[in-house]
Amino acid sequence: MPAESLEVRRLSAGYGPTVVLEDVSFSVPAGARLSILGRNGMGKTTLLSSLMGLTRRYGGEILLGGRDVAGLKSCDRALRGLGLVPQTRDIFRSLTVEENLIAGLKDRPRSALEEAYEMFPRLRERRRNLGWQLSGGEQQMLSTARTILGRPSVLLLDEPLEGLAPVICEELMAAFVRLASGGEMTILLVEQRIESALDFADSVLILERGRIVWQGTSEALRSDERLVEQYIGVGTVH
Amino acid sequence: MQTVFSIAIDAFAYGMALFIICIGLSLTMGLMRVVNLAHGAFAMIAGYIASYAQRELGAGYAAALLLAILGTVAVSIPLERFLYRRIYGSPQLTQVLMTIGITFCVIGITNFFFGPTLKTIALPASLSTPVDLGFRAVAGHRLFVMACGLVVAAGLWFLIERTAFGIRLRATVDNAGMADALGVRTQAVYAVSFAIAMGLAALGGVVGAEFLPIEPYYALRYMVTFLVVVSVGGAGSIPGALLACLVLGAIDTTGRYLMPDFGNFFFYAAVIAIVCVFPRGFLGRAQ
Amino acid sequence: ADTVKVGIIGPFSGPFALQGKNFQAGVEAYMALNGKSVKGHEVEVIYRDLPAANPQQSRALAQELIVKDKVQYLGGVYFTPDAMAITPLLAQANTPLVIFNAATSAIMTQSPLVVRTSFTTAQTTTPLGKIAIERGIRKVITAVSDYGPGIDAEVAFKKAFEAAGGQVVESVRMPLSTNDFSPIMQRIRDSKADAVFAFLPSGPTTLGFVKAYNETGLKQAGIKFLAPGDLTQESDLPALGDGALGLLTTFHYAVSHDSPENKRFVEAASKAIGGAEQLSFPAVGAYDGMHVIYKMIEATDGKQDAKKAVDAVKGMAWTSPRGPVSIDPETRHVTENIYLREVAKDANGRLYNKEIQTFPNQKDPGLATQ
Amino acid sequence: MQPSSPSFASSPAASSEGRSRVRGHAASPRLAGTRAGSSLVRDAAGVAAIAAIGAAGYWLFPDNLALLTRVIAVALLALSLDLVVGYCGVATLGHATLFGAGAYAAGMACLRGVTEPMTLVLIGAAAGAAAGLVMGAVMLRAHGLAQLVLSIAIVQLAHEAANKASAFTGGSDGLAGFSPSPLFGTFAFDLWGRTAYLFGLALLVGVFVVLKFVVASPFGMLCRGIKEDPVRIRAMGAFVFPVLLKMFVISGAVAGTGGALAALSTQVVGLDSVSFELSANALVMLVLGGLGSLYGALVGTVVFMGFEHTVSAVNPFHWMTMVGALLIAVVLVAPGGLGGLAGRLRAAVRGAGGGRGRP
Amino acid sequence: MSDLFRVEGLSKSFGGLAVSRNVDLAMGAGERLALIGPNGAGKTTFVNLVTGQIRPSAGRVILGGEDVTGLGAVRRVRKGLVRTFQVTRLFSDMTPEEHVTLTVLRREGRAARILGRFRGDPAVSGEVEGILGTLGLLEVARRKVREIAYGQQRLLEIAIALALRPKVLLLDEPAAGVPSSETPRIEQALGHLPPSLAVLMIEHDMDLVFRFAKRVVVLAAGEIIFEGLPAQVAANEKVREAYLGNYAHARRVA
Ligand SMILES: Nc1ncnc2c1ncn2[C@@H]1O[C@H](COP(=O)(O)OP(=O)(O)OP(=O)(O)O)[C@@H](O)[C@H]1O
Ligand SMILES: Nc1ncnc2c1ncn2[C@@H]1O[C@H](COP(=O)(O)OP(=O)(O)OP(=O)(O)O)[C@@H](O)[C@H]1O
Ligand SMILES: [Mg+2]
Ligand SMILES: [Mg+2]
Repeated sequence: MPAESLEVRRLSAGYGPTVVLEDVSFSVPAGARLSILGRNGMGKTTLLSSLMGLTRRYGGEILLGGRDVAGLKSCDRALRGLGLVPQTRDIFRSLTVEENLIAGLKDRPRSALEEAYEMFPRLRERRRNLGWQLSGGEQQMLSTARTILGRPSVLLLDEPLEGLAPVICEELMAAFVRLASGGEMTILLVEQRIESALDFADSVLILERGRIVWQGTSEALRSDERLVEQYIGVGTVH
Repeated sequence: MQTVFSIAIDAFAYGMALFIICIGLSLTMGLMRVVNLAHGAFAMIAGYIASYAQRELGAGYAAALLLAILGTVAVSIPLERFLYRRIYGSPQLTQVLMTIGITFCVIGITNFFFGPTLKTIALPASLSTPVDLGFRAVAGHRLFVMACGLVVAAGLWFLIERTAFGIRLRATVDNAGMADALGVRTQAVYAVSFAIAMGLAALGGVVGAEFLPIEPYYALRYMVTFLVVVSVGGAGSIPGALLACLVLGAIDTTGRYLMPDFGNFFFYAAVIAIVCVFPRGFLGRAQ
Repeated sequence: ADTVKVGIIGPFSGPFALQGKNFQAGVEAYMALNGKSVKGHEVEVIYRDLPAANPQQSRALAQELIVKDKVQYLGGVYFTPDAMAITPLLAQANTPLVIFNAATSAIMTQSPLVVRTSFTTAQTTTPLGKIAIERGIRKVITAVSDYGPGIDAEVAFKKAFEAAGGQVVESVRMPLSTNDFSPIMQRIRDSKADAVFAFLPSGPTTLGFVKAYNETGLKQAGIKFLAPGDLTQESDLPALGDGALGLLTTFHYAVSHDSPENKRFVEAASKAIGGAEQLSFPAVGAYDGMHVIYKMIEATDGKQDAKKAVDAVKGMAWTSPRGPVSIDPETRHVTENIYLREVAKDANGRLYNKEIQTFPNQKDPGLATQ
Repeated sequence: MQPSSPSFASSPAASSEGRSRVRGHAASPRLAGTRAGSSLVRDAAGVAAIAAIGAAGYWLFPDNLALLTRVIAVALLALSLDLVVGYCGVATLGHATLFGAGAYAAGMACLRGVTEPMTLVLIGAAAGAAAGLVMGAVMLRAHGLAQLVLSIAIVQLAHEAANKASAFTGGSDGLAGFSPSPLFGTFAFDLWGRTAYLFGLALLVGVFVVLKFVVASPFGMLCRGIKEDPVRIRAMGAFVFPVLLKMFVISGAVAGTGGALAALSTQVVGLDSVSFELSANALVMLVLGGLGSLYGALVGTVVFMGFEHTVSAVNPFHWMTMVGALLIAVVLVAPGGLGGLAGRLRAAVRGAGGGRGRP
Repeated sequence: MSDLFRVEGLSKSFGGLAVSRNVDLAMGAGERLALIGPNGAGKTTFVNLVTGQIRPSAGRVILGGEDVTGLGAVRRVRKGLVRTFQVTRLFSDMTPEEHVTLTVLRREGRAARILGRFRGDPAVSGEVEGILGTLGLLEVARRKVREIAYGQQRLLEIAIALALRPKVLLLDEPAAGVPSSETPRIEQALGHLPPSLAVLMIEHDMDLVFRFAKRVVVLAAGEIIFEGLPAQVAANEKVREAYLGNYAHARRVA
């Protein structure tokens, strides 16, 4: 599937009775790269999960390539082209690496697994191992590879670099950029390291307490020290 | 020597009968992670359907078996849709509560409609005549049960371990939310698996009726046996279930031959010993 | 004209629901045939369900019936421990208990206010000892379920059989939860006995046992099958099928018993239970139990006086559907005929227990020895 | 707001739902020390409520005291089960072993001349504790399903042993013929069962108070931790096995008390008191009421047994269907058990009060 | 020897995969060491071996001169060998306050007491408050762990470890998932540690590693391929190839 645009209108969502996201609106053109920033617990993960349909939605629309998917179940959203790499990785612990990948294949043939193994040679070595046996970083690779194998048109990445060795981080970020600029995917990235996030994205969105408090280009943010300080900069430590 | 052979044959037949009744439960418990205590209730429903079909509709054994499987699956579909779907992924004890409730209901209802008497499923001549094995005669249906058990074991193992459906099923159980997010139609996967499990329960109920006769209390009477066998095998493992059934069948049979007075001690002491050595059951899926 | 209430405790649901239904059928049949009132006192029956042996629950139910529902008579009770739990209440409650089934001899010694209209396992089993010898059986292996009644049966048979000159070569006690009996059959074969004496609770276990007896070829090998009549109770016969043909049992009652009293009873009871095929021995215990209770009501004129009621039925004799019976004035247990029966096919191809020999006026040997 | 937006209109009602907002949650930066006090007050109120309801039962159902006594005995079993299942996460379908140990010990002691009720209860508790020690030592070797199977095997073995040892236990005919002497020399265990009920109620309240202290102690919290993640507990430097074993012993004492009460009040001990059925029933009652609060055990027992008694009196032949329907309904309406339902309702009421009116 | 903590010839393999090959490592009191290496190099396994979660096939673990290889995980913790988990292991139904209180009580040997209440000891709650405050967790101290953000859960992992007052602390990726704005909290918490405490930190965040560590050990495929000062690491060709790549900051340090 080629990249598609994503537009979110007045989305409110949360868990059970707790509202976390309020009135979130933004849009990402097809093939664009968006970074989502914000301090701990501000709702970044909640936002991505809501797009995927894994949280409770109280209102709002999610337009994928112009069509509202907010009423769909998450598997239908996935089949329409949304793909999520969750922060908690959510490896299928009792499945082998290869089976994990197959679960993400959707309808593609098994030969497509090669793509994943090329991206992460480490996974090829461990492909008969069960999910729970993998090291933290290997789980992260598996989670990312599994989602990418499904060829999503909009890829949602929740801290995909966590626990990865620097050398792999670099390669991976480069791969993400390639996927986006090749017109294969639109990418939304949540990333704690501001440098990496800004390097990666065209535009940036900052969340605070479940609301968007700033939207703009990476350059704008980079040039505004005060902004960074205010929203994501080093917090005061008691 | 002849006695040893004879006991071995009995043990094997009993083990396979257990297997064919329990394997559906191993599927629900190990793979779908639903402690379906109502498994026996579905086997019992199948038994009633088969017996009814024979008596009232004059169906033959094969037709009755087929009707029983279809009928049981048909009964299970709405139950899956409206009840079981609510407890996938719930804590095990909640599942216990719900499935015991279902068992009670099924028992009450069958008692009401079919009365409390034993129900029999007449075997065709080909299965009821003893087959001479040289050193002794074995009832034909025992051989039939063995064959059925082996076929089911092989088929199911292939389905679960080798097909994409099997992988999707296991992924769904492992983490339904994530499987959903990867585009797996988890509800359909669950529904189909449940139907398969219930079909197996039905098959086991009818084919195993010569060992565990059909009556309204069936569902509760054998619940413990089913639970023990499945867990000793390691829930969700087909070879494990097969192994457990054969081992426990053998222990039970020899125990009852050698020391009938202490048959139960034998059986449960063996269970304790096995579980202490294999805390996950013989071939339990590692966590 | 007051209403006299009778509380009946029995297994109306659960694994023994069939036996409980037979209680109900017996009671209803009696009331249908003899009216719902005695001397102008309306008789009202209250049923309480006790699905399995559970003395605590039994006591709670009895207490509620006595204290809350104000019953003047207690009846029913399928299992021995349940009866044991009720007996301590009777004197204080001034209430007699008429047992329709629970078949252990010792219950009668617990309270002078207990009367029993069923049988004891020893009573139905003892004649088998002589019968076996008469039929040329010298060596027997016993196989009984490992619980109270089974052990009673084993002891009673062994005593009677050895007294008659036979030899019990081996005694096997099988756990109640046995599902597959083929190893037991192998053992029976290995024992080289002429016959097997068996006792199991009616229902699926019996079915499994008889099936295994046929399938493993013991029948063809000529090993005889002796048992008390619980094993071939009429409601199980269709399930046992042709494999049951020729089994020899002794019992106090067969549904096929040929007498006008029994015809009337079977007709009424079948109507109450909803089909003759479900009818079995607990029904007749209940039927006669109601007869005793009616007599008690008559004797006390509807007043609550347990001692007077029980005294009134001591020595009472009547013709039951099972044949002539009486209440032994000393033990308060029923004295009755025991019949030897063989499973046979009737004109319609249905299996039934055919009575072929009568042992008249049998008391409970179990109590006699105590 | 955009009332025209279709997805907005179809989404769950945005205003009426009771829910709190993240922002409203900002706790005070310092931890206030009032919590311990308030939970003590809450527990005292709970105990008072139990005693009051028990007394009310005495006045309202004076004719059903034997049943109510039975409820209390089973409630003690459910309480003891809650200790291991609800607080330690050890699933067991064999807890009647401990109940039966208490019942048989009390019955046998009584038959051999120890007839003082308090002493008999203590004997029952001690026997239950001893059985708990053995059972715990075996069961705690395994986890999950295997553990469940061990518990089943143990109760079946105990059942079989009780059946075999008929010289001591009376086998399947039951242990009968013993009679405890009157309580404090004056109150006899009679037909009306007043003594038995009030004695049982006193025991229940006493046990409940003790257990509330147990679960509120550091030990209780440690057990909760083990329930959630034993690996974590080990990494904190605490041993898991002895802690769980300790809880098993306590639980055994409670179950044994229940068994002794049952034996005293019925004066018969049957094989059913060491059966799988009783164990499973107790578990069903506990889950019905809700795990891990002790109150749930009581609520579940009363509701289940009360319901069962009522429907089986109304229709002795087909009441099982109704009980089944009750269980299903509870799972659908209150998956966390009836006790949890009460909590949820309370939270919903409070939430609705505080969370209404989005800015 | 004056080493507080020493590992000799530690080896372990899973099936055919050797994840620890004859690893030797020593730490003195007060040492601040970073253990880095590619994914799957065996760092977490090393911690598991050292703390006794899994048994080594060969080698010894020595703490304060005493061989603890034969001891179980629990006894090692009691002797002061404490770890955090890479993937958080917390009690989802309990609050951070309860976590830390339980830990403190455990440390004082009071956790298995049936007599006495869990809350209410002012000395304990004061300490708990202090620890939670250091890590900025007071705000969520009374919310169930399942409801707090992942990053906060990571901080709670560290809080628990600190509450145990360890002698040797093994931190498995303490900063993973913690935003860069919050890492100072961790650093600060680590900075407040008693100076005698030896800390080994596994981390992929090189900024943190270089700020924190006085010595760096690089593990690759179960073997130590480098050991030295932070300044030397980035200069090492092998390390660069296996692990660092063109890590910008590393170049800056170098
Ligand atoms: N399951 C849940 N139930 C209730 N509240 C939750 C749940 N999960 C998260 N929250 C709350 O929602 C808010 C946002 O959490 P979220 O995980 O989206 O934050 P985040 O920005 O991804 O943080 P981090 O950087 O730590 O990953 C937090 O205040 C958290 O306490
Ligand atoms: N129980 C196990 N069975 C089989 N292989 C295992 C097991 N545990 C770990 N492994 C393998 O051992 C290797 C080392 O794992 P470890 O978790 O120690 O890596 P790590 O250095 O911590 O990596 P990361 O930086 O990604 O966390 C991995 O390749 C992993 O797949
Ligand atoms: Mg997040
Ligand atoms: Mg690691």
